[in-house]
Amino acid sequence: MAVTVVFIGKLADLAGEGEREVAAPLIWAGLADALGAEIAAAVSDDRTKIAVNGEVLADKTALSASDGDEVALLPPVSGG
Amino acid sequence: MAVTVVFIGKLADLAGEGEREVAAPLIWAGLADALGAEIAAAVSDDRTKIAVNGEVLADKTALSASDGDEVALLPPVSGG
Amino acid sequence: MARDVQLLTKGFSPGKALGLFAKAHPDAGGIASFVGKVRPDGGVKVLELISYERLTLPGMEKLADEVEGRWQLDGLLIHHRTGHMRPGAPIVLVAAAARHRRDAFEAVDFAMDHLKSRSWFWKREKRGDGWHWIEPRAQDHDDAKRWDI
Amino acid sequence: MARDVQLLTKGFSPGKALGLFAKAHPDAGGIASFVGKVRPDGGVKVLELISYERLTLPGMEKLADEVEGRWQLDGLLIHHRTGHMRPGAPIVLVAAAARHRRDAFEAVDFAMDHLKSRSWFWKREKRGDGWHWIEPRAQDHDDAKRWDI
Repeated sequence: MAVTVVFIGKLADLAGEGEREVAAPLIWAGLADALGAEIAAAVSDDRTKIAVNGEVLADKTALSASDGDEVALLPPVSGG
Repeated sequence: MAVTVVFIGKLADLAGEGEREVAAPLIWAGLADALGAEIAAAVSDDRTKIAVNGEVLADKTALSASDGDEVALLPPVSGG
Repeated sequence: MARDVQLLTKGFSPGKALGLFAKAHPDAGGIASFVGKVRPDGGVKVLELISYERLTLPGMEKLADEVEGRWQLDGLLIHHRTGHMRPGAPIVLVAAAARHRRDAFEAVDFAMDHLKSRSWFWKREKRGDGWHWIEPRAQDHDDAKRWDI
Repeated sequence: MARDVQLLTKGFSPGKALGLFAKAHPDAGGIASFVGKVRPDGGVKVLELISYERLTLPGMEKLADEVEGRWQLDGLLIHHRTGHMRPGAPIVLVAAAARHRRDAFEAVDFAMDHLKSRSWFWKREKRGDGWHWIEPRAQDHDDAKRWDI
């Protein structure tokens, strides 16, 4: 019963790893519990986006991931 | 005592050759005598330019070519 | 329209890719292209481009859709590196084949502006004092805004 | 700035020339380029481009001067054919290497607009019914006017 959280860029530095399994379900209000206060704060940054299974959420506070979902935490893009 | 006249593009078709030697000096008023009325008329076209030794004349009616000069008659460019 | 969109994990030769692209489009009147490389200034030793599988390539395909919709092209190529690159290494090649010059130019220009500031890449540079995360230059954002109608 | 301006009387390979240009400018962040070819439409069998020795190449050099003056470049290449060409054959290659993308793009765009309507070339096409003299398209004139400040 797990959600895979993928950390990208700076957030991977912060997490100390590229991805982590956390208990499902995962919702916005549960981010700090699941990932720690530091990462939750970074994800709260206006420019940080969240994608669930490759779909970027228009409103990231509507996050609601279930078992088997992949949640990616996306810092501002750098461009190619 | 000759001026070399170079015909470019359409004007070479009209002249039936790429260049011709004519008696020096060659001035604007003498073009019809030197090259024929048809070519002189084509050179009168606003868009036709004249270069003397590779310098395009700002005012082609100021043409004044001496022995050894090369006079080029230039139709509108087509672009590359 | 023939489209060739690739996310590359290894070094590539833009000259070779361009040559093949030109051969694939013998009827196009013109081909505009841009090659972007890792700039050797600022003491950069290594550049790392990070992609996210579920967004980066799909995003490049969406970009190609938009380019196709905006300009009349015979062919479009977008090759973009991910991974570690040394100074001088090619990062990106965009090429557009078109009947009319302006279409080819604008398509490449637009695609590059998009790739430089709005595509799903994250970038860091290794300098003498370690790794540094990079954000787009303000200029890159301004370049991309030119196309927002 | 390294400059390579040539008026070519024989066929050439734009891919090869671009590859050499890229090698000659390893430090440039980007290279923009455009290749123009003889379009195979309209029943054209042969295209002839006529140059005038005393004006055409000097005019291309002047164009390169202007490009260098307007944009910050590491290198500029302008190769242009003259003579008889078949459909599909390359006519012109322009490439600019620059630290910043926008400089490279605009330099190539400007040089092409200039070459297409204001350079010293005369052009005719051989079709089924013989030779026809060609003038620039109105679009080419408009393109060039964009740069007149």
